[in-house]
Amino acid sequence: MAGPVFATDPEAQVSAVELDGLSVLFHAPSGMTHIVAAPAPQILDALRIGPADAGELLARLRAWYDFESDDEVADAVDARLEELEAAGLVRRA
Amino acid sequence: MRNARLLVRALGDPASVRACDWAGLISAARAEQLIGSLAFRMEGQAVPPRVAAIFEAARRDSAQARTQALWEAEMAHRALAPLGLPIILMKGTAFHAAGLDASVGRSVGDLDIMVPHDSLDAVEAALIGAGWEHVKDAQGYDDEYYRRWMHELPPLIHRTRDRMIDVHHTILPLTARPRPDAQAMIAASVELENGLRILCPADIVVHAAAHLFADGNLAGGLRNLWDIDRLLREFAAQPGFWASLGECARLHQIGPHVGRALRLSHRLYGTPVDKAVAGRARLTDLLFEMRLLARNGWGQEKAKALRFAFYVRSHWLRMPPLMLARHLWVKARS
Amino acid sequence: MKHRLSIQIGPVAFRIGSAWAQPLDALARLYAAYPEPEDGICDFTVRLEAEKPWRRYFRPSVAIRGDYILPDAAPLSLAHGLLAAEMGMNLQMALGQKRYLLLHAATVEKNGRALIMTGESGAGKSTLAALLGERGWRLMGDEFALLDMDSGMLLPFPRAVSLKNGAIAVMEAQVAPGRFGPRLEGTPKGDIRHMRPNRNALSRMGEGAMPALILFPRFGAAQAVRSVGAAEIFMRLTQASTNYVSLGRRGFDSLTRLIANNPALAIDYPDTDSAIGLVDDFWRELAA
Amino acid sequence: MSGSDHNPAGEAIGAKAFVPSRRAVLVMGAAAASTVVTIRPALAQTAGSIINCEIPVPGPHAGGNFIAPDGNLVAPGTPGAAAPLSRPLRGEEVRSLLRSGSTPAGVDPQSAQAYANYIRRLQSGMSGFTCYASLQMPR
Repeated sequence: MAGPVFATDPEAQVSAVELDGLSVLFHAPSGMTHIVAAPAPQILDALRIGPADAGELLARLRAWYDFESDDEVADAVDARLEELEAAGLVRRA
Repeated sequence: MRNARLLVRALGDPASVRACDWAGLISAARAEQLIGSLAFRMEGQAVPPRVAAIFEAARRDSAQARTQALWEAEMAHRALAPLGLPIILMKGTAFHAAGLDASVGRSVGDLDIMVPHDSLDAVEAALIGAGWEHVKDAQGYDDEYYRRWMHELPPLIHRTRDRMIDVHHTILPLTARPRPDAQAMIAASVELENGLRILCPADIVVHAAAHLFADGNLAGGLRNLWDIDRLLREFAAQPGFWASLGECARLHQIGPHVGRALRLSHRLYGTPVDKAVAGRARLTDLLFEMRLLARNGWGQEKAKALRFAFYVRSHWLRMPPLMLARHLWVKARS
Repeated sequence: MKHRLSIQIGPVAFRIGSAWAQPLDALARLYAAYPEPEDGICDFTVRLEAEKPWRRYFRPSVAIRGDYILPDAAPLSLAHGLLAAEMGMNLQMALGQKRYLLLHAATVEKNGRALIMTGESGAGKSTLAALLGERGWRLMGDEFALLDMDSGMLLPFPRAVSLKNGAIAVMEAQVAPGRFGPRLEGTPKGDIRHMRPNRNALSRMGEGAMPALILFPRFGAAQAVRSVGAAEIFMRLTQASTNYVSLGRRGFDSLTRLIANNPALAIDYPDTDSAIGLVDDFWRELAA
Repeated sequence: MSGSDHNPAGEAIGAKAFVPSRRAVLVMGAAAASTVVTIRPALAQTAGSIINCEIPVPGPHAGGNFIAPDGNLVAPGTPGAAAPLSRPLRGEEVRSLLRSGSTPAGVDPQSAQAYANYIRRLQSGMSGFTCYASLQMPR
């Protein structure tokens, strides 16, 4: 069953500065600053290809990365999307 | 000259302000939450360098305030979109979302929206699901009072963004004498590009007048009246606006308040207004003017007795006498 | 208002109005060497007024108000009126300052470069800055650092140093009595005595400096130095800034630039002499 | 914030198109971990310099009510609940109570926890909220 489809803002709307392996994001639409850790920046990049549901998002990430362990990866993606949605960095398409 | 008068003159006719009590003007503008509006009005005028820097910072600050207000609306939209309801932005957020002249430099506190009365429960549940929470313990007299008599839900605040939302279902408390037709307002509302809605121009003015003269104690009234000036000047360019304003004012039983708003806006800000809608000047207009200008150049409130009289009036307008007595009794005991 | 006073501190001018003469008399003595705003115009207004009309005479209590106010503020006794005036000015800066990125930090300058010291109150940055200010450094400010977002330069804000409890005796041993305000006992923050910065600090209050080093001092532990990761510095500085969030992208750009261009260290120090030794060592290394 | 200090694909952020130079290992984190921290307005560090504030426990709207261990208001005399404080707590007392659990003078430790939880539940519009907000560290 296909879950909700998520989208994110274009790159021009989000300034990112790398500090110590963390990303500091200035999100222009909200005027807010977020400090995010992996895999949040990678998820945002993957969603910039176009809106996707959690399954499609995971497939895009798999194409780019190996995962440390495959256990509960799907749950982790859901949890990350929920956080990013609450912060306003991704939205339901 | 009282500095509130100086502030009013500067807003209405920025070129007329030369050498003046700048510190007093700035303090009065900050106290009345008009510093952003003043800063934009005075843009391009020759002012001393420090004043220019203060105005420049105020203009930047209101750009940020605008971003925040629109973002709050966007987040509420995201939370409520699945319900498929008309969501009507009100007051400052509506001005910003529609890019009205009244939004220039306008500060925004809470997010105000209006939804159909029968959808209140669903809206409240959806907002709570998206991170808003009740401000006070949702128990006891305050909550009961709100749900029974007010024109809005008890205020909600967002858990992480610390911003409040007021969800209205009409524009005045149900205890007030005028009974506006909320359904007609929703039906006449206008959709914006992003799917959110605002009231139609005449209803925006009706709501602003009701809010200023039928609901509150006139605190912050200079700012609300400045909104009305900007709205009237912009909408007057639309054919048939004055006639439709008169009609809407009658329909929503706000006629006298709309008339008062037009007359005072004209008196203070020189707004060109339609004589028929404005009605004849009343002696009490002068009292309202005095109350609106009760602020000195140190930002202090003046005319305490007059302020108190308008405070009592605000309760009188909202409640029938017996109910007012019960309300004050419960408040006094708590 | 009945009594009034205007003071220029660095780039910021205040006017303070008061219902009583005493707080402004004390303020005028403490700020005797400060200029009045040249143009007679002030950035911020502070009001010291009676909480209720009758409290002007009966058990007088000073409510701190002004252009920007916080509800829930409790009044101070008239005997602490000088502290009320100071808090009133700080309050305007914390809530109303939007021209500069404001950091809750002490800054000192030497050879044109500035050292930023920040940390929670009680970390000792104020005392450290005051001491450095008497030992060859220029005190730029003990409380607020103003970062100019266009140039990246720090601007001085050399208000009177607020010495608390044990720090009072430390400075009394080194500085001429004429530079101190009255000792205020039993304030909500303990005993307080204000100290006017020296002539060098005041005569150069219009002169900014580029930052060179960020320190997070902590008083009380055995001497230790550790480097601080850039993300942690960012987080700490946003929490030390009262206006970062409201400055939007300009705040983000200038803060990330400050962090990219400056090393940062956390230091623990058991006593002020060892802290001053550490600071001087760092400075020599940076210059080398 | 999660402990993932290393972000192997970090260099890709800001690139025009996403082209990983090598296959990196992505740590997804546990479902319960948090990877987003939002910067919130801060007054906490300056609180002592800008405000002399007090928090009534409970506020005037709930005068007489007791405070349950979780901070909720309950009827006077409820067993296990703390009686209202006769004096408001000063800002510095609240700060050390919330940060280190140190008990204000004349308050027993168990009641102090109830008061601390009451203060944590304060919201905008309630008496004491701005004081709390000015003392509060970021959530």
